[in-house]
Amino acid sequence: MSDDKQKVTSTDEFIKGLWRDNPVFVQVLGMCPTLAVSNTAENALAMGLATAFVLLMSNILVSLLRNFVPKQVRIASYILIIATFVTVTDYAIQAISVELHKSLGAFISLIVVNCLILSRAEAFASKNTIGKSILDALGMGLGFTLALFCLGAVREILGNGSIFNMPIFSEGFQSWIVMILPAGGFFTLALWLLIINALQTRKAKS
Amino acid sequence: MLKKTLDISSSPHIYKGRSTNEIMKNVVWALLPVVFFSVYSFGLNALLVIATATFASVLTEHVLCRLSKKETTIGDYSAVITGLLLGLTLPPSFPLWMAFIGGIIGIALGKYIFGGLGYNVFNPALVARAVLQAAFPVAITTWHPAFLTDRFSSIASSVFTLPFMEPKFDVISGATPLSAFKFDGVTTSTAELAFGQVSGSAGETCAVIIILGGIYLIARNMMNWRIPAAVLLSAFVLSGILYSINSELYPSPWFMLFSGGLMLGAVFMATDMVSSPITPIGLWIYGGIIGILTIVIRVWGGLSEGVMYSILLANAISPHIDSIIKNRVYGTKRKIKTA
Amino acid sequence: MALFNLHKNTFKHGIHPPESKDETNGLPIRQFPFAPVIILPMAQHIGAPSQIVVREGQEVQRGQLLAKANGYVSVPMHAPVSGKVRKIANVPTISGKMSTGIYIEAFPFSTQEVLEGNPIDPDTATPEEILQGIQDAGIVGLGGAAFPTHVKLKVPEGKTCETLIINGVECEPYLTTDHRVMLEQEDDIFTGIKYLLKATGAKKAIIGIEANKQDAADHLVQNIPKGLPVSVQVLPVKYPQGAEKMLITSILGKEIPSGKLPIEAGAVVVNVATTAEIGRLLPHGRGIQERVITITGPGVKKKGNYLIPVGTPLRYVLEQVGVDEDISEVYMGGPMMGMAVSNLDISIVKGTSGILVFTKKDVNRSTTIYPCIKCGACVDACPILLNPSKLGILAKFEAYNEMASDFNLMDCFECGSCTYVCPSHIPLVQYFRQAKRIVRKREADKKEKAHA
Amino acid sequence: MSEASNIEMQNPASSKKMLLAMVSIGVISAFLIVMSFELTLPRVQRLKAEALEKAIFEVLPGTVRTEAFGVNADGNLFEIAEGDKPETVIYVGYDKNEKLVGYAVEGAGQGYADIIRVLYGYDPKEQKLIGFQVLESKETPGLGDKIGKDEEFLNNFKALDVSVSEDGKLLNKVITVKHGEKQNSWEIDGITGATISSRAIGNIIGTSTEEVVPILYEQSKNEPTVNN
Amino acid sequence: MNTESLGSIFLNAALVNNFVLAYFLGICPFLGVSGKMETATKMGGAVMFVMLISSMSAYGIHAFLVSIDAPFLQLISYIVVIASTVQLVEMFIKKISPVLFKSLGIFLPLITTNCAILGVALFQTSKGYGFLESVVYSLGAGAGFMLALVLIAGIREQMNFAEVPNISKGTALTLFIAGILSLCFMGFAGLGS
Repeated sequence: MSDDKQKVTSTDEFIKGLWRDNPVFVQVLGMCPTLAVSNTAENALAMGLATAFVLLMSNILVSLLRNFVPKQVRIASYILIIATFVTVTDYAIQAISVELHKSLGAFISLIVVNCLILSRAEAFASKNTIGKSILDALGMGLGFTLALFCLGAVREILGNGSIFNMPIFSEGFQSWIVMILPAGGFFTLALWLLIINALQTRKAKS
Repeated sequence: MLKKTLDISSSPHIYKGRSTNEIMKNVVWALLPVVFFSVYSFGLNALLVIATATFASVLTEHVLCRLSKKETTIGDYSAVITGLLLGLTLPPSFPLWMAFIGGIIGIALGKYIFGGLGYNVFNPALVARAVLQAAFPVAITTWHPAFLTDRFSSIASSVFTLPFMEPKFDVISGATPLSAFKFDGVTTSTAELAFGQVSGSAGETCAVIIILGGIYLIARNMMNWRIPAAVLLSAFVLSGILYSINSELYPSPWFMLFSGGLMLGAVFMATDMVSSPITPIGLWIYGGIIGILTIVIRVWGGLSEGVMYSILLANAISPHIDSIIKNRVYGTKRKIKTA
Repeated sequence: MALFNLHKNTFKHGIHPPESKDETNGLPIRQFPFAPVIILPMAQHIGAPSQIVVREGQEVQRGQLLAKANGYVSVPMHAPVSGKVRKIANVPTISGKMSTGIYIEAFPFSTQEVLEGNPIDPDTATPEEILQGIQDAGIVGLGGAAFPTHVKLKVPEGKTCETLIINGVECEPYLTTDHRVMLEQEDDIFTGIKYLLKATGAKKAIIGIEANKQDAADHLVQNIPKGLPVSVQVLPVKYPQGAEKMLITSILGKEIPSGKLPIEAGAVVVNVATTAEIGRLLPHGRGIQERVITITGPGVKKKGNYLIPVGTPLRYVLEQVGVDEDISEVYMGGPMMGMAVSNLDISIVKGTSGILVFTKKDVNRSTTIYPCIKCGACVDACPILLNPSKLGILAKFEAYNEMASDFNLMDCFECGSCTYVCPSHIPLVQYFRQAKRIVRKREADKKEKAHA
Repeated sequence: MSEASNIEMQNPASSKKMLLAMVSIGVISAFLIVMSFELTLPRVQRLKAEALEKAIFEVLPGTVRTEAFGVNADGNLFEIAEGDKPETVIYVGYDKNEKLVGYAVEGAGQGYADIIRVLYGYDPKEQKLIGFQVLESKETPGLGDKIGKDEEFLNNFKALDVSVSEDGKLLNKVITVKHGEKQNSWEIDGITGATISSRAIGNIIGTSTEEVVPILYEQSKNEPTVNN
Repeated sequence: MNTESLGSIFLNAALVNNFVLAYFLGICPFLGVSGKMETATKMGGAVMFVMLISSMSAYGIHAFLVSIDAPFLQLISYIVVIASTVQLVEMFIKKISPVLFKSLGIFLPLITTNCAILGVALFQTSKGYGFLESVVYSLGAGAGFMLALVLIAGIREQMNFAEVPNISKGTALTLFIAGILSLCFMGFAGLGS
């Protein structure tokens, strides 16, 4: 991964998560929430931002404490830190909107086991300064949000004929219910991967 | 003087002279009577739906071959079979645009991504139908009544629904024998079922014609008789046991055999060679799974029909069957592979 | 009863290719003329090539020893014709490799009398003497394998041979050599059996014959000499019943464990033509100089069963029988396991049981190979119950080790049944042949490494 | 903190530093969690209560104030004390004149995909159900989830007969029938294509009303005692 | 309020609402270790086992948290307990059966971040299951996880020997197969009622 490369500019730290090392499309991390709550654009966005928030906060804390925490207990302490911020987020979302909390369900709690966060904590924040860690978290978090939104938008548009609950087709549109079903989640992500694969092959050729 | 150069080839030098192409072609022949009956009972609607699904499949196959810069494989008839089978499993008044999408999905998702003919894990037609079922559950469960008097002169308005629009169904549907039984406890006589006097998917209604097609293929040794035998036998036995336990609650085994898509599935879909196991014992197990799952889903599940899901699940299990059930190789002890 | 037997007296699976034997099975064996030059490769059998004992320019008499056996798994070579050794040089063989060989210019007006050696009396000779005699006569399996017969007959210590099986199955389509031999050389066959029983210590001999040669079976049954423990068993027609393993299963109902020899089932299998040759040569101490070959196929004008001197060039043979203009393929052996000939300059060898000539329109091979659709036809055909479909797919992806370890590749004896039935026209046998070669090479390399 | 000690137990070889690190992280965590919990709690509770009230107002039109009661084993309502979690909760709705509008009852049962939770409003004077709402369901979108959206289906619950007989039992159990075949006022007209889900609703309401409605009917006769 | 029978809890968790194919839980191991049949079975077994243990512990923790009225500690204590159970199980197996440890060992740490495990704990709590129900629920979820993993592993093994087009190679194909399997499992809908 690019983490090991020397002299990476700070914009690079930020940009890489958005596209080149996109956590979902390229690293295939954090699949569970990606698929589970991307049935509407709104859910996807909320989930993405919640994850990004937890990622940011835990990256900050992990980076701050990186010289303080002994190696043997580092994973345990990361999990502890992440779980804390997830709980905080959980309550925050509940306080914002009960409806949203209901539709995201247990998947907010499950951010804890999102491999993306743990892997950033372990692979990046624990080795880098707080500034870099913040940039990394922002990039990865936004990349994750972007990917989720890509999925959620497609699924909502086809599956419900709307985007952010606003109908975008004329009356009588036949929604493709499969898209908001679990199978649709798998298919949509697979299709995005196909597109990215195709783009990359074309790039490699030229 | 004898010429100097000879062609060389590796043994054997003689061949049975049968081709995959020919087998596929014969499956199409065997399907044609089913198509004819479907058109006869459901009229122009069925004809349009089946033709659209077939056209879409063949077109997709051709386009995908072109895109991947290969020679087109539409000549091997497998896309035709996929399209026909898909069309036959759709309700006769199904909107054409949905049937068209089904054809695309069947070939693209059911076959192409796996590497084309020979590598598809699932029966492509059923993959397409499963996606359609999940995508358009209302349209795909709205059944058109059979033998309407104007079936050759008029076309249901739902058939020509504009693409991406929700269809409006003009006739309140005729229930299939299975849904009639499941939700209203009404049974249909076996004779009516066998001769297709009921409503249902375009090609599933007339059991007799399907069986005849199957017998033709089996007689020409182009289909493995064990699969339909195992499917029908296991379904019959399980539903027979249930019937003997409580004949009020459970329908007769004959009803189970002849209703819904079981016959069409057992004869034409479960027998898809690519997605079924290869050893005789494996085939019996595979067929048994389909038969039993079908009855389980019909009796205890939320759906009135389970053939499609049973076959797809059995397709998913079939690689395992093949890796566990192997022929005992000559001169060796049977290997029990504990996977 | 016949029907009952049909089901019992055979092996599992197998195929039924068209027999195509009608055109030649009624034609008696005829002597073939001597070619002006006979070319005799030294590598005609499995094992070490024979070691030449004559020099260029030397005159030889028919039946004279030309080359001696080079070790245990090897046989000597005798002059098929009286003539002069023109040169000793490399000669082409069917596999495409060159082998040392002897060119003999035949004396056109010689009587071609055959030289006699030390006769071996079947009644007094010891088993060892008989085996030695068989080796000295240069006898190899005439069914096609060309494996030195004396090696095969040697019963390993600790094993006993209960049954001697005489293979008169001739399951390959087109070939009628064994058929004619059984009809015309019954005395030689029975004499041969006498030698073989003695050599192997078997209590009885069973001649296995497929039902399409009922006349041969009847003929043999009528002529069994008194006191000779021989019986004839008629088997249903099925390819590849002539393979040792299949024949033993058909006759004895036993299977040979994978990788083992027929002796595991207490049996030794000898081809009927080989048996006849033993019975003809040993009483006179002669060496093998000629053999019966079926020359047939759609491209041949004078089809028939001919007694042809070993070493006769193929081109000469075809010129004598006359072939169509547009011949495209010539096979040595049967159509199922025989090899295609690339070069007409090769010669007839001891293992040649037939010569098939196909014209362009007879070769019904399809050029399009479809993907495997797992129809299972090959699985139902494979006589050793392999899964050629899976093996074929694995071969395509070069998973050779997996083929050998999980799917019994090495048990395949390349009978070609799978390829024959495959509707997708996948050249399965070719794949397997190659895979076997690679696996063997890998094994050998591994051994070498272990030794080093 | 229990977590900290838990981790510590598995690492018997851990030094003081590890312990210190874990404990301090634990303390930070505890602080953050408790703080956010305390901060959000009032708002969360208010939002939840509002959501529930909204639902109750919907199934009991005209209600402005509700009270929650539990049902005990004898079939009597009792006030829910702090920390009590009765099996069945009944919400009593009053209008602006403090007169009883009806009872809102929660029911639940297996649907097509998962458990469906519903709330229905019962009017004891009319002996009818007068409102219905799906609180929670995972029914198939576009199909099974019509139970919460389909106008025609929801109309069933505007006046669904749940009359109680002389002997204190429901006269007719509520049941879902096939679409278009509703004949009696206690039948629910099903949804085509969502047969299972609409039947599940019939079952949930049927079972729940059978149990609760007779009790509530009795209670409503001596309403003043309830309204304390 | 919960009237589900144990059998229907099991069926629902295993088939109808399969953790992988309907709830998207445990997708990471599902994608990661489903390439080979052998590893898939082992992973499945390990997950089933840990699921059962952590479900039981979660039941206990929940009861305890309710009694001390600290619901806000739920998530953090669940995850800590699961992480430590995994460690304990690892050490335990190492002592009891080195052979088993050798084959399962590498999977155990991975399980900590398997959302299916935490999912079982969270769902059983939110569904208000009792002890026995929780155990059955976790067994069902584990069996369902195993089933999905094994099914896809068999298919992926077969796909090693297929002419998969370049663009669908890798994760995309696995996801497509998962999608089709997810459709297949829709056939089970209603079985648990």
